[in-house]
Amino acid sequence: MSNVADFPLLSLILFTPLAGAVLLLFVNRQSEDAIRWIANVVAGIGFLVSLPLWFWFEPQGAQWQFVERLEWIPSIGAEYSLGVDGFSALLVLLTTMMGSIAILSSWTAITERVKEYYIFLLVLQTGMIGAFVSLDFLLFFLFWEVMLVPMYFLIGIWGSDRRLYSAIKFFLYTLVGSVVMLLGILAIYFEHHAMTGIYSFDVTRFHELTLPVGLQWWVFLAFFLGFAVKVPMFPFHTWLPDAHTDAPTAGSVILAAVLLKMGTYGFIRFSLPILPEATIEFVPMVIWLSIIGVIYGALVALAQRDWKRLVAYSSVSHMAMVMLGMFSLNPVGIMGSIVQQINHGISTGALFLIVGIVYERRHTREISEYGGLSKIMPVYAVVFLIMTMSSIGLPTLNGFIGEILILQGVFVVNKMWAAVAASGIVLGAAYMLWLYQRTMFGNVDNPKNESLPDLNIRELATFVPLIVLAVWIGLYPSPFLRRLDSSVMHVVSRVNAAYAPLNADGGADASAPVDGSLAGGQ
Amino acid sequence: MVDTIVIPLLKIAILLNAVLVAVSYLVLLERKVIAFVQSRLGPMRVGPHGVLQPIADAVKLMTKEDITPARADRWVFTAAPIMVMVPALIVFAVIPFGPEVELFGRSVPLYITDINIGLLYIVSVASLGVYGIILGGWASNSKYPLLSSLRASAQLISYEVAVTMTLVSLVLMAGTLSMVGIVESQRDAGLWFVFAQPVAFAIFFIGGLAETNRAPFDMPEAEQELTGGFHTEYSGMRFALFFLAEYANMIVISSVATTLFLGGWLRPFPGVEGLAFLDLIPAWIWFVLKTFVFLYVFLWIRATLPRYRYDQLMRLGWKVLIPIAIGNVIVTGVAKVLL
Amino acid sequence: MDVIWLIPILPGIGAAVNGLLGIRFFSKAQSAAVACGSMGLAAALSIYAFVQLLGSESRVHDVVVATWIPAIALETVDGIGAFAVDWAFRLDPLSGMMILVVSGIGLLIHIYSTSYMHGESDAGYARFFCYLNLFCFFMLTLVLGANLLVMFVGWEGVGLCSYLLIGFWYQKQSASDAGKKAFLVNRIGDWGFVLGIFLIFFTFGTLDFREVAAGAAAMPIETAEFGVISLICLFLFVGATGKSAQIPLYVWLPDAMEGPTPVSALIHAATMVTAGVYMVCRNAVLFTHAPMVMTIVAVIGGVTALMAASIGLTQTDIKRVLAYSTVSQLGYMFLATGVGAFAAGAFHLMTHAFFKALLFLGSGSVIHAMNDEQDMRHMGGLKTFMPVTFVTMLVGTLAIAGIPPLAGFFSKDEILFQTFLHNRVLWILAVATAGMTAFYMFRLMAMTFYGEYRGPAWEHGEGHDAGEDHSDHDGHGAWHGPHESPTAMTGPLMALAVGAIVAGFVGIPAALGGGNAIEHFLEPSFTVEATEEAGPVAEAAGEAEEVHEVSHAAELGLMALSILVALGGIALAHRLYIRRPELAEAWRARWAGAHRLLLNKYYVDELYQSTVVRGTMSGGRGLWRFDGRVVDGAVNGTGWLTLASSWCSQLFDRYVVDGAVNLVGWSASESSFSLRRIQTGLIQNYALVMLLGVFVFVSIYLLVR
Amino acid sequence: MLEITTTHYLVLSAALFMIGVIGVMVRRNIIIIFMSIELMLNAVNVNLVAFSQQWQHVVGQVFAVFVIAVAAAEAAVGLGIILAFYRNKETVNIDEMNVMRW
Amino acid sequence: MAEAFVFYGLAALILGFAVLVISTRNTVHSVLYLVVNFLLVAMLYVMLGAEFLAAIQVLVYAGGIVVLYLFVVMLVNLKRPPETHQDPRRQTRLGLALAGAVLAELVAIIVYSSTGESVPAAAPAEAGMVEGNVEQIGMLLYTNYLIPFEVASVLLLVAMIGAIVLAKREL
Repeated sequence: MSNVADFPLLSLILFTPLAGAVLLLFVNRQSEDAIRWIANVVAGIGFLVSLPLWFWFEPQGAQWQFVERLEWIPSIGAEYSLGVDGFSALLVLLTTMMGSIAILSSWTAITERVKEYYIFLLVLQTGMIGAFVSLDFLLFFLFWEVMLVPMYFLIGIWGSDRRLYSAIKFFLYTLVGSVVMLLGILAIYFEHHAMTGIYSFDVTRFHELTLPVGLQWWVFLAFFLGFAVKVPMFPFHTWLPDAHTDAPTAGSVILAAVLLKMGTYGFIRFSLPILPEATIEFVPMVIWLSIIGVIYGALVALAQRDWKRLVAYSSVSHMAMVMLGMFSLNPVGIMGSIVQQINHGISTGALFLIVGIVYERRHTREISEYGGLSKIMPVYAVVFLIMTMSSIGLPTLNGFIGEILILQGVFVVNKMWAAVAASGIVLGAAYMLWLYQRTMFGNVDNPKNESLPDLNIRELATFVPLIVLAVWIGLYPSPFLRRLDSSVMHVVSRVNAAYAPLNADGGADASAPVDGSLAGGQ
Repeated sequence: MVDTIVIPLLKIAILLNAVLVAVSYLVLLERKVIAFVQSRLGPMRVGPHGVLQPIADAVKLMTKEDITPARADRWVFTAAPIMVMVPALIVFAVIPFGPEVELFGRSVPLYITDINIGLLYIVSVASLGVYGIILGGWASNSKYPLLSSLRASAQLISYEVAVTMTLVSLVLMAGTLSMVGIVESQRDAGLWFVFAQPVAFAIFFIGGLAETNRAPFDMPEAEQELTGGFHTEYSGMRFALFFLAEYANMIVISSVATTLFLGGWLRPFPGVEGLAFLDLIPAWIWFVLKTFVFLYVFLWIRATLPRYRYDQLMRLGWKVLIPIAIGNVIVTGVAKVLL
Repeated sequence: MDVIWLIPILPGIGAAVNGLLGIRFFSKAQSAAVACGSMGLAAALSIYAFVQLLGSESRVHDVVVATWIPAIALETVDGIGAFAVDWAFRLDPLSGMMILVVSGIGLLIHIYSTSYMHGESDAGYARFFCYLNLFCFFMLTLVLGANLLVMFVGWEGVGLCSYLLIGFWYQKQSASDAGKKAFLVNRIGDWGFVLGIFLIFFTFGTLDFREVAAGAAAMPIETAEFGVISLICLFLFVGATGKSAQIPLYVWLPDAMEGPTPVSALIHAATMVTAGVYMVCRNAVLFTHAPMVMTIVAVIGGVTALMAASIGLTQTDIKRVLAYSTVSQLGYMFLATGVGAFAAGAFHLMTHAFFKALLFLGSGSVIHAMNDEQDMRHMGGLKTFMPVTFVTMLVGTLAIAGIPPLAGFFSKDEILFQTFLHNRVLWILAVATAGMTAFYMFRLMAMTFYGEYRGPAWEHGEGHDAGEDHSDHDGHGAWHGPHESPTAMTGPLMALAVGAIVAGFVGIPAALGGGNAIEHFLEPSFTVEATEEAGPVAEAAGEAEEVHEVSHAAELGLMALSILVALGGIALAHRLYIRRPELAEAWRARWAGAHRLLLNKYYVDELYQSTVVRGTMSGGRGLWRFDGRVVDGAVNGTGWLTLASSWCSQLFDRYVVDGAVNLVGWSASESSFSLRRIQTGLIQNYALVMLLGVFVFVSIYLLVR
Repeated sequence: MLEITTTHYLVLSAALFMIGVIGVMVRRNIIIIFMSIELMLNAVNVNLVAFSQQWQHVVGQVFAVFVIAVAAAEAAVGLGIILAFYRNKETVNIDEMNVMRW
Repeated sequence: MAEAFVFYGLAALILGFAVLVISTRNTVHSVLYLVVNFLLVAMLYVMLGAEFLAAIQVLVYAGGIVVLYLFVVMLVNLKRPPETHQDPRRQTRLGLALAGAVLAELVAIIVYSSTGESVPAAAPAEAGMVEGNVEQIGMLLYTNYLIPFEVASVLLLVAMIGAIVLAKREL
């Protein structure tokens, strides 16, 4: 990666959407089509420039790749330091892809304040990418907060029904979590200074830190609140259905596909490696909350009459599954957790797009308003079927890989947990199939549905990459899993002593000092 | 003492007389030219071919009753023609009619003075001419003159901007504000600036027409609209001053144009050795010739072109000439830096 | 033989072509050609592979196509292992037999469907074949899979196809309901299956069947305690009950008859539903190590067989009768595996595939002829209208009833015999079931083909007489009365009939002088090859052979008994439904309660509906309410509390803090009445003040300097 | 006294400035007031140029140039305001310009 | 000697015209006096060796700004004399007195401090800076004071736009 290292790829990826947003500022608000074109092209470019993350990333290479370090606020040791490992590289790719899909999907859906809408989406994009690539905790926090504002406006301005309520709920909820998280960050920051005498927010340094267990305990709780709200985990999930339901389609897609990953990303990147002892201590709590979340989300989804809300609750269930795998604290579970995050991004993102398409045509999300759409919109029905199957974890599609890894990972830790959690699979199939039946099957009872147009090329184009990815991950996940090896082993070696020796002789040098990234950069 | 006081005073005296005579005869020339253009003969009675007509006119004007309108602002009314005339005359202070010449055993420059901000001086002084017009119109306490004067001053100020801009590009070329310096730089370049700055020249010429209120921009004196223009209420000598000032201004513009664009006293194509025989003609003759050509064009245009409408005139000034002039400055600057 | 992975892929390609292109562009002939062609190739390839297998020394051939899940470290009971799964396919006797059955019967049913589904639109036609091909793809993956996860792929995939095909006529509420029910019930089974997989990996550190078997063989047989292998087997069996419609998860299968009849034949009779049996056979070594689970399997199988058969006695829907019959036969197979006779189970699986497919296709032919009428009470006397169907169905009926020398006789008898050796109670159940089977099957035949025609009247169109074979019948035009089906349908019927006759000959038991070839052929699939570790199994097999040796006579006796029972059933049916139909009415009246109980399928559906489904749904609704009121309520409550406290503090703010501020403001405004005179609005006054300031400063400067 | 020093210029400047101040203080015609302000600016320029002369450095003149630029801007905007005000109130009397008082 | 003579003459004229500017009733006359005042100041600049500034003074002040005043005076065609209304609260006399006092103080300060070591103004002829001070100003403006210069240009642009906006009846 020597020749690659000098090129500020991550900065380029990071600021491409922002540059697009700035560009949009100078476009006349009346020329909406021009705005749409620009936004789409920018998002497309954003995706294209992120592709090197896939091709130039070396699964066997250093832990942190594409590292960039610049001074930011030297007085407090904060740096503008970016870098990715396999995990964040995949999430960045997911972000850029879902971002461009979300923007593409908004072409006809958004007719008011088009300019602001796209600007917000692009700014949001930068915020999300930034959070994933930051290696500086403060920088991460900055981007973390940056995401909040555009999303707030996206929900609050372009949402439906109770959008203001939802927007404020979303905003306050996550803000409370992040404020507490900031306390946690500061606690580590000062403890790090007390231990090493260096003021730094460098995450890679924190990863090598052995904090006192008492402190870890509190910091874990602080982080837990911040991240669990974002995931969202069981008792903190209620913002999600509201926000999802009332957000515009693209907002829901981004929210589900990327924003929720912030929480899980936070856990894997920060909570687990920095606070290993506390993590181990909290495993039962998190696991049980996750299990409750899996079943609870599925059961509540079963009771929904609102299509989008149903998908939102399914999201709760799936994300709980992700958390479950993560806190199995073994490679398979964490790997599955990460894969499932990407899967969730793909399939739930697609499901929201699917809802958005009929919502745009009919302006209602009531499931009972639909029925028999298979007849009218066959292509749509096929897409929906594939994504339903992906969502419920049908083998050969992506969801299966994630679920099987997660459950296998959890199973070796505790059979009971796995057995209970696995019942979520049954319920997942139940609500999704029932939804599918109620909307797609049967006769066209509602005359309003009779003339719904099927997917047009643009809409189909938003789905094709998702379907391709779903099948790819389902059939041949190796490229993904290989990229995650070192990240996963790095995390596991911090939290699970059983795998430490495996690391030493393993090919992936996850346990190598993180400064290796610097060495690798030279 | 002789060098610092006597000679300059002498030069001033000669120049003033020359200019005034030239102005008088310019009036005759105008009548003649227009007459010829219109297939007439023009003044023929006074002297052979009317060559003494200017004197007759002068006598007439001086002997006419000098009327001051009732309720006019007497002082201003009186001062206005002077305020027009003076700037027109003092501009000549920096116009170089020729290089230093040996005269009676002394080296005498054929200009009154060469100050380092000569061009700026010309622009500054020219900008004062507007007062005479505006105040003359106002002091008459009559609506046509007032309107006319406002028109005239607006026109003047508008075109002044464009003209000044062309001068900027010229100064960029010459690298000096001194009039002599500008001529010399043309000599050194071996090229009249009219060839280097055709656009500037065109704008300067059009602006010059407008600044002197000459046809086709003689809006302030549009008889059909405003009777006689800002000097409607004037008569006698005060009118004569206005009248002469206009022609003096024509000469000013012509001589400035000559200096700036046509190489002043230089012969045509100063860089071409083969034309050196032209140097046989004295430098100041070259200058006068060129100026005369300009004056002729002024008259010619008056005889040929119809009058602009006022709004067209302003539009031409602001929306065409000024942007082009600015563009020209930019192009010149860029070229200057790059070449 | 390395191309066995092509066997599933071919129908997969067919499905893809039909799905991506066919639905939009293909005519019926084109989609049918693609589907049948791909299936034909797969069948040919299967035969080729099977022949090679027969000819080769080694009984096992593995093909690894690609890495699926690369190795990831994971702890097992033996320390850190590696969780890795390959796309691996395995051809061994068991899967060899299965691919023949699947691809062969699949092909026949494809051909049959080209005619049966002719009433569909072009798009629907292509969609149907797409699904059907996709099913074959997954089914072949299932049987060829070399490890549990690949098998699971097929397992779930066939579930999906089953869902899609049952709900093929999705406009029908009952059809889509049935599809969903099938999928969900299967999912419950899958829950057990995946847990079984996890536990297998945790226990053995691998998911490959043979390695698992080898690992299990090294462990003691858990006769005394319910150990880990027992748990594995129990989990796996839960999966099997789902897929193979055993108690308690059999309820989906009868409903699945909402699908098109070829689907019922292929998926819900011949292939998919037997996947559970296949899976148990695949893991035979595991199951032999868990005798307690074996018992459970046998009991469940036996009870299911009896229960389903008893329900079948009273059903009037022709396909439902067959469906319960299927459940019952599957119970037989589980009974066989439960008593350790894996080969017998597999054998019955094969023969059953033939005759049940035949029966279903025959019933399809009947339904087709009756213009989509399924109720047997509205049939009758069709023998004359459709002779080919009648004859072939009769063959199937005899086969399922266990009349020698038809296929069913050999396989069923083998099971009965093995059961008899193992457990007499179960044997009695099985025999009773056999009798019932014979009865309801002949009841079906009688109600359909004998007696008078009870169906609706038809129009005598010009040129079309009743019973005339007319292949242009497309379901859209006027119905011209029952008629024989076109060749595309009768052909497969006849082919299957031949199969139903001869399939049993591969397993003629020793008692009848045969070599029981199939049992020996399949043997390697049920044991581990490494001899030194195969001690217990080999011993068990040895014991079984000993028993064989001992009781040839008993076996023959049992055979005779079962034939008698079957004949009895047939005779009863003949008497009740052909000779004296009124007697059936009388009996029905006499045992009204029992009849109602059977007619309503023991109210199991209702039970599930009221407990599981309602429970789940009301649980969901309750939790939703909980979510909205309590969880979200807590959030909103927090919000409300914040608001309330902010209201309080606002009061404080208004009266105390703001009061103080207002005091200042008030005093300011009061004083301003006098002070405002300074604000004259005269600019010069302000300028004056400025000047004053200048004055003061200058003065200060002057004084201080 | 016959040698003209910077002090002379400064005094002149101060006097000119104060005349401007007086104009601002005394006159009610806002145009005159503006002109008085121009006088004051001029006084400042005289000051600057005088010091420029004293220190033999042209920076004072540079500043004077800036002052002139600002004066031009001020005149343009100020006179624009006067025109706008006149259009509405038909007066340029500063004593009548007091609507912003409240 | 001559210099002193010129200076005193100029100073007297400057102050005299300044007084006329603020004291004349007729606004147009006032403007005229202002022009004269500016021209005189320009001469003062010439005396001080600042020809460039003198030219600018004439060009911008006399030729531009004051013309603007004149225009406005003419546009503001008053039906009643501008100074009729007088607010009783204005403190004209106090203003005059204060102005006089400040002037006195300033003069005192200037004179007092100049008795010290103040450098006598060099005669323009001797000053080395006279020649080419246009170039010097240019250099300074375009190097050290480039940014103020640009800001000033922006200011002028803004003023221009502002004036147009204010003066135009409807945009």
